[in-house]
Amino acid sequence: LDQNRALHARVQRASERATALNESYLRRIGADLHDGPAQLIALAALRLDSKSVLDPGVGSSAREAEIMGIKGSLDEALHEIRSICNGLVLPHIEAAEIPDILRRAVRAHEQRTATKVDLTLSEAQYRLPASAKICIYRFVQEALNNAFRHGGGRNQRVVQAWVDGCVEVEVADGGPGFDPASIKPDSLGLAGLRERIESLGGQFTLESTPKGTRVKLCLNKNQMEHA
Amino acid sequence: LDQNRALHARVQRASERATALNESYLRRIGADLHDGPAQLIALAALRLDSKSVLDPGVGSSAREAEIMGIKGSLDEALHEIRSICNGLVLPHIEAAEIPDILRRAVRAHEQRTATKVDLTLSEAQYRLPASAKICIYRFVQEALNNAFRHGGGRNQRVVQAWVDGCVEVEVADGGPGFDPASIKPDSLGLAGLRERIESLGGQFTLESTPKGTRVKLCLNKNQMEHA
Amino acid sequence: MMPPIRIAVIDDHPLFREGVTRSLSEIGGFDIVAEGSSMEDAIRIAQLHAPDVMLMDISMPGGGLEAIGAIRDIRPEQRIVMLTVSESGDDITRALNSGARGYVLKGVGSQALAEILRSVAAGESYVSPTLSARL
Ligand SMILES: Nc1ncnc2c1ncn2[C@@H]1O[C@H](COP(=O)(O)OP(=O)(O)OP(=O)(O)O)[C@@H](O)[C@H]1O
Ligand SMILES: Nc1ncnc2c1ncn2[C@@H]1O[C@H](COP(=O)(O)OP(=O)(O)OP(=O)(O)O)[C@@H](O)[C@H]1O
Ligand SMILES: [K+]
Ligand SMILES: [Mg+2]
Ligand SMILES: [Mg+2]
Ligand SMILES: [Mg+2]
Repeated sequence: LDQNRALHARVQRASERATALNESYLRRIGADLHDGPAQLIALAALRLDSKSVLDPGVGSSAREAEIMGIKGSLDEALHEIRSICNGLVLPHIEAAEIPDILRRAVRAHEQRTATKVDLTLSEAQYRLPASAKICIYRFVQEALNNAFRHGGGRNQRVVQAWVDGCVEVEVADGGPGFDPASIKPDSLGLAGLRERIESLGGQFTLESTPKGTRVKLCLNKNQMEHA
Repeated sequence: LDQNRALHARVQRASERATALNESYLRRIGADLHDGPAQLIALAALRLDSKSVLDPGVGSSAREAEIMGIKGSLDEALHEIRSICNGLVLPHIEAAEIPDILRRAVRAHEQRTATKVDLTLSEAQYRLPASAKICIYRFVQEALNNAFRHGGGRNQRVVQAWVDGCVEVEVADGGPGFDPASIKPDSLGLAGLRERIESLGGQFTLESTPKGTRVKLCLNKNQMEHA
Repeated sequence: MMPPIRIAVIDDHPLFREGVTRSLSEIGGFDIVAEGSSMEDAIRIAQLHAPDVMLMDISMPGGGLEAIGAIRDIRPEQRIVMLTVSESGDDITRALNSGARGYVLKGVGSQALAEILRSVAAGESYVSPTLSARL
């Protein structure tokens, strides 16, 4: 009974923290839109109304240069909007199986960063609810993201296994590692993964040494049967 | 024990559905960005490259008209980005008390829609965790949104009370009502609210007749003490 | 001929800031006396240069709204115009209550911006028409 109550309290707490993290994540998307595309569009709108664009007395090469500058701002705004969308929008993976989901996450990372990821998949196959699949995709996406941004993309690998009815996914790199005690409070990546995993009743583990970083997720398929 | 287990299962299920809804929500933000601002910017960039802007032979009034058209697209793109950000970014309400949170949500709606909302607050005051405050703000925001979009903004009201240690917030309108059985599967608003509320252990209720619609939230302050 | 209007531009987005200064220089009648990108810069510039009008962003390090009060403590007569993406009613109210003379939404064209700066320099106030309804 006590154990059950403790588990219940843990899941509930995780889901509360997840709400807060979600809001921080939305806030960050808003800030990204504000600081990037919005400023660039505002700049283009400002300059469109300028002498070098409108004044008939301005030479055509000066005008052309100005117009190209404005077009440059718009192209950059578009590029930023696209990359915000890419991070945001999960591919439709609800119907896919685990190996396929991992292949997709790995391939997207390889394409985006022009780096290599070593992927090892287990032979065994069990069904998982959609929420677990989403969790796994987001986990691999963010962990590889970190391996690239903070670990230099060195020796990136993803290993998946089934152990006692649990799916385990490990993401590792050969980067310089870090001290988990010194994570800044505005970092959302790892904290978000932990909440996501724990709110499904699973475990998140992290190990970092000067030789590299490993993060691991375990989800018990029987604990999530009804989703 | 059984009751505890059932409660645990319910919270867990709610948190799983919340994950899925969250992803749908992010997907929709992505789609909004893609279909709105991105198209408008692409259009502006395209027209910038056109003859009527660059050709020295074009008269200055034709050029001016073209430029004003382009500026119109950019203004609209900026406007859409602003409104996407507004829906996204929650004001900093973690430190605020319930009456103040409700006042803010109501005022934001009144300003955005140029309609009136009748607000009734209870005298009693208890503390709630940040996750509950966020939930309440989002609840009022979306329910008023619906009252305006689907209920014509008629007779909008928000009532807050404390009943047996639970905070109750009701949002109602005098619109035409609807049949809850016929909600389209791509609607996220009400489903998202239900998940949000249930994953905090609370209750969501909905009542709709041809005379109007009422949605209500109840959250027990003692069930959420540790957030 | 009128002496040029002395302007300072405070915005943490360097490209946008550069666009503003370039536009005003082209149009003529303005002298850009200083640029900055934070609340601290803004306070220092007000003290050092006493521009006729300060054109200032809201979301920048230290905060543009916070800067208004701090500047007016030093130079109560300083004219400040906010140029921002934010159309939130709270921001507008706070800006005007703290003593800003103008509130302009980014997206404004350079000719219109120049016109607004001239009228504020001449002692008038200005709020973007789409926003006046929110007050
Ligand atoms: N694979 C890694 N190698 C080295 N350092 C890492 C790695 N993963 C995380 N870190 C360190 O831990 C910090 C926190 O990571 P986290 O993913 O939470 O935030 P972030 O990547 O900085 O930002 P974001 O919120 O965008 O994810 C990082 O800033 C980095 O210093
Ligand atoms: N107050 C209301 N009055 C009348 N009909 C309503 C009201 N609230 C909801 N509905 C009906 O219920 C449907 C579902 O509402 P819901 O908020 O879930 O989705 P939505 O408002 O259509 O889209 P969104 O996902 O953007 O919220 C609406 O499409 C509408 O038909
Ligand atoms: K701004
Ligand atoms: Mg990260
Ligand atoms: Mg809705
Ligand atoms: Mg800024």
